[in-house]
Amino acid sequence: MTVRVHYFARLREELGRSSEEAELPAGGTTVGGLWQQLHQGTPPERLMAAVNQEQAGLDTPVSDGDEVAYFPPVTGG
Amino acid sequence: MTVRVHYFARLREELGRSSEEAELPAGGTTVGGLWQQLHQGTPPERLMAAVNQEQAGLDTPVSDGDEVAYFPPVTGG
Amino acid sequence: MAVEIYHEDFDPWALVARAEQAIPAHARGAASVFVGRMRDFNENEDVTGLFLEHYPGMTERELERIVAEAGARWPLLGCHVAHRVGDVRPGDALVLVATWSAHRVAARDACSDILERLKHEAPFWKRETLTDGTRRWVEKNTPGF
Amino acid sequence: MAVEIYHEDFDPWALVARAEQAIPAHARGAASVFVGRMRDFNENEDVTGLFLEHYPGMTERELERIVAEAGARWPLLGCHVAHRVGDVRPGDALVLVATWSAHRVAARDACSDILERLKHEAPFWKRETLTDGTRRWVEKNTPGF
Repeated sequence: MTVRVHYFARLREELGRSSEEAELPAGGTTVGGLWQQLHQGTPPERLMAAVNQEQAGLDTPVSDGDEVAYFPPVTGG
Repeated sequence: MTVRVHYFARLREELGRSSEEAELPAGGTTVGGLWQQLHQGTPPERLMAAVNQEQAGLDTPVSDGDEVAYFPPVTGG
Repeated sequence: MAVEIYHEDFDPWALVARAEQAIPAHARGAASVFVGRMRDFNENEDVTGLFLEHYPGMTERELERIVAEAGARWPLLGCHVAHRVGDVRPGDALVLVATWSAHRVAARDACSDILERLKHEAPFWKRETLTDGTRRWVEKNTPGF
Repeated sequence: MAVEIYHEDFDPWALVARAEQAIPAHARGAASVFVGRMRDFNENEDVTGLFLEHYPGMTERELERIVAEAGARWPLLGCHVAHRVGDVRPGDALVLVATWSAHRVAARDACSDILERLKHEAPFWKRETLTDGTRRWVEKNTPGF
């Protein structure tokens, strides 16, 4: 029960890593739960996330083998 | 006391000429008055006009040496 | 800021690329461009030819006035307007409006405004030739808003 | 309908000219294009460099989704979106949105919509380098409306 977690932009620099493997608790978790598990705290304000490269919210479920990404608000264009 | 009168597009084709010289009455006239003088009738609906290459209305004065133009609604672009 | 009347087919993208050279690179920011071309259909009849008449002198003045008024309303760094006249074939470019600004909203809104005003104020007239050889003057433009 | 990510400087006008070849000439009608470039000023400080990060895979999917949703809302004949990533220099093109339709209002509104949604939904992040060598992540985009 593992997932690959990606970080982008300011978040990637502040955490000092662009990705990591995470062990899921039995029964799975959510995007917000996984953050809490990895960073021992509530997600920062305005955190954005994706599961399997689709936009996700803090309550989006995370399952075995998923690709989860956390990033700050986007600023392209 | 003469002016040069130009016609464009459908108006040019219907009148069979693209320009003509007109004699002004003493004291001058207006865009609408000049049309009446040249064509013995009130101007057609939606007639557009210019005096010295600037948009004009039927009541715009016309003076000696002016360039007057009559044309249908524009359809460029 | 330039306005041009073309009597032959012109390449709008090459023209935009050239016009952009006049804008200082450090200030360009945003470019908004509209290109209108002749289609071979209109009001469900087959149009095989198009003739565009203009009023030499006044047409250029009106285009310059429209561009100057947009320049007074939006912070433009550059503007290029080109319009075709004479006999046009399907696929040919009819009109180009390109605006440059430091900000995208100004570029976009100015481009849209210049195009709409050109269509309703600049002295151009379209005459279509249909497949059966008949000709008709286009009576009015489609609404832009 | 195509989306592209460029890791090097690209020529937006040459790209538009090429993309337009895919639209049938008899149907082109109207093209609306927006090009955004890197300026060397922002918030009154001197920006000497810009780095654009993206999320390979998701970025392309998001752009394709945005383009597909515009295609469902407006009658588009074609659309081309290009976005730059990596180290960017002043004057380089950052983003291109080009839309083709039979009608100018559809082309214009779709182009504007795709640009705004790209700015607020597609995973790209800008980091600026200032004249004193410090770097800062851009916190948010300027509003488009």
